[in-house]
Amino acid sequence: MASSIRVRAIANVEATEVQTLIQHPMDSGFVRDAKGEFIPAHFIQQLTFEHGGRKVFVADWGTAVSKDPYVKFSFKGANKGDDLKVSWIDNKAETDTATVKIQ
Amino acid sequence: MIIPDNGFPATRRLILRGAGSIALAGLGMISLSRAPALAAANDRYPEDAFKQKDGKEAVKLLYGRTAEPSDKIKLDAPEIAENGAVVPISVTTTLAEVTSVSFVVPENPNPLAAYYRIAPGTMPNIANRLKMAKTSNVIVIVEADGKLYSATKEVKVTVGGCGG
Amino acid sequence: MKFRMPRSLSPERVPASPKPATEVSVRSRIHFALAALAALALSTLQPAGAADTPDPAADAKAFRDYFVNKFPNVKLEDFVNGPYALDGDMRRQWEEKEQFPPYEFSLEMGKEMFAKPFNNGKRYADCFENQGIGIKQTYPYFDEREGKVVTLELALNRCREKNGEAVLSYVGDEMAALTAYMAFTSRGRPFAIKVPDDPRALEAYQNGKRYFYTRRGQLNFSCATCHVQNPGERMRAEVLAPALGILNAMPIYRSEWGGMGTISRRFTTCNSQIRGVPLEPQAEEYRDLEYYLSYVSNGLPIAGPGARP
Amino acid sequence: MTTTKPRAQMRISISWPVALLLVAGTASVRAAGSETDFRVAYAAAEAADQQASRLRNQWTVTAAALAEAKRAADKGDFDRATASAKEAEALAKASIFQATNEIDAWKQLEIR
Repeated sequence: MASSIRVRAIANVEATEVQTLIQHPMDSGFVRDAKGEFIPAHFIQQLTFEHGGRKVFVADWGTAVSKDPYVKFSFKGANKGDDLKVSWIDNKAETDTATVKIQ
Repeated sequence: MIIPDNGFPATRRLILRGAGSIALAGLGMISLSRAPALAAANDRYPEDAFKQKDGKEAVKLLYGRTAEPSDKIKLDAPEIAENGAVVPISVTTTLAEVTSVSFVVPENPNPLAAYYRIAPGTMPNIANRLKMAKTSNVIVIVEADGKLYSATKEVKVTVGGCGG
Repeated sequence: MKFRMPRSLSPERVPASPKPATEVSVRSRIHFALAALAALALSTLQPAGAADTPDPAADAKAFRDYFVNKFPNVKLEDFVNGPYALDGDMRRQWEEKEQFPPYEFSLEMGKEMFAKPFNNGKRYADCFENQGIGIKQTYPYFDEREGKVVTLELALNRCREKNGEAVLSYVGDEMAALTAYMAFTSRGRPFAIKVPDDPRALEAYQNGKRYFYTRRGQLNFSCATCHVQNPGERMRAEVLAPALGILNAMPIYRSEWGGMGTISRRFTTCNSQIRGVPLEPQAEEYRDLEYYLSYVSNGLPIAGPGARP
Repeated sequence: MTTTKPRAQMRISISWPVALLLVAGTASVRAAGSETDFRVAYAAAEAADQQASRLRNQWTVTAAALAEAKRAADKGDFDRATASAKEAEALAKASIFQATNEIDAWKQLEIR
């Protein structure tokens, strides 16, 4: 299976800009299916970005984050070629991790 | 697509729909305490805050205090969401020593949408995409130097985001 | 003279599940009455149209001129961006999303599907000119042997059948992903649809045009009602797209669908929104409609896959 | 191009008969309560819907009214079943009229 995580991390002069898109249904638990039953909540709860063994950004999400969630942030202190580790865990304890090179 | 009311009585809805400052005034008295906020102390997922059905209760659970409006926060959100399922919302701030940023949508069944922990060296500029069940204020809360600040903007939603 | 659609007339979103019949029944009566009243209020008697010999080149020019005159501030190639060409607030939301577009996953899936050999070892590439790369702008085309219009979706399924594979649903995610990838390889290339000198081709073109302008469904809307007469107007939250360039960004990721949809999916859902029973996907009418709409957008660049509300 | 105003810019036009038919469909139908009445009404509605199908112009609301008629009949509520069937027939006939009328009327909307 292809990774659920897409990351673009680009080192600029002052900071590294990180954009992430994750393939995930982010079911809120408030939507009914074709049979009228509620689709159980299924959503990413925590998304963590690590650089050099340090957590630079941690996203805690509820059910109101859109399907295939996206987040963008910037951080200082990284260089082109460094590794950036991205991992998530959802409310069903499913997880995924990807490590990308900063460009 | 049916969104249950989740116990939002009309009166409270009216209150929450008020202008940002009013809504935030409702969040309680401004605390002068500089103690670190509750949830920021560790990486534990603040499940209780996310499960809250009331925006101000969620903020209380998350931070143990309330926020004051700040013009040093720039909250960028559309006037009219093209679709409530995907509403691009971003924030930048000139406040120093930011340790967390959270987004609250009071009219959603679970108002707390996202809570971001900002490590030293990480910039308080965040963009994300949120679901909005209906027209609502979007409140961003920035925790900086132990204090809470906020900015608010109303986003009109005519095609709801199917929950969340 | 602008016709603003009364709220009550705006086509329903297609419900994810069939509504309970009682609700449909009550609602239908209400809408019915409103549609009738609106129709009465707006009715005028007009003589029937003029000459009947189709002239595709003249049509395309008139079509383009109409939209260019209606929206003098929109650049011609920007019409392919649909509502985003017409509404600034929506355009900003779209531009933000395009930074990391939601169709990325579908596009990637399409690329993998396209490259993966069939059980017999052949590939999609073997069915198409130039290995299927950069050819979307030539679809649909009129097949003079068959005497019919062939769309890309149809050609993809024929390719599968020829190689012993089961056909894909025309309204499903896989077909959307495949066409997304193929459109992506054609991005920026102008639509180059031909109507060959063949009376059958001209007839197919004319049938597509007729379908486009024919009112149908309980709401008594034609495609043109929304996309010629009212582009840029809001219908509920949506800003209606102009018909010029409307297929250039196909397939599209719609936030409303939470996923990618083909041209077939768009046509059939448009029909149900105006309370008409959709035809089967890739019915001759739909193929002809795609042919007509693509032809009159000749010269405008392929922009698919696209993102829409 | 400069001399003629594109037709599509003109007001939405619809012929009076279509409008009247649309109105006619809203009239409530007083139905007699027998199963025979229902069967007659249902058969007529189905036939009209089939004709609309041949004209490639069925309406979703016709199908919904037919389904509602069937459901009511299954419950033995033939008053309601007959009324729904008659509504379905009126809707189907309106769709037939629409399709027939549009054979020429569509040209009025064309951009020229």
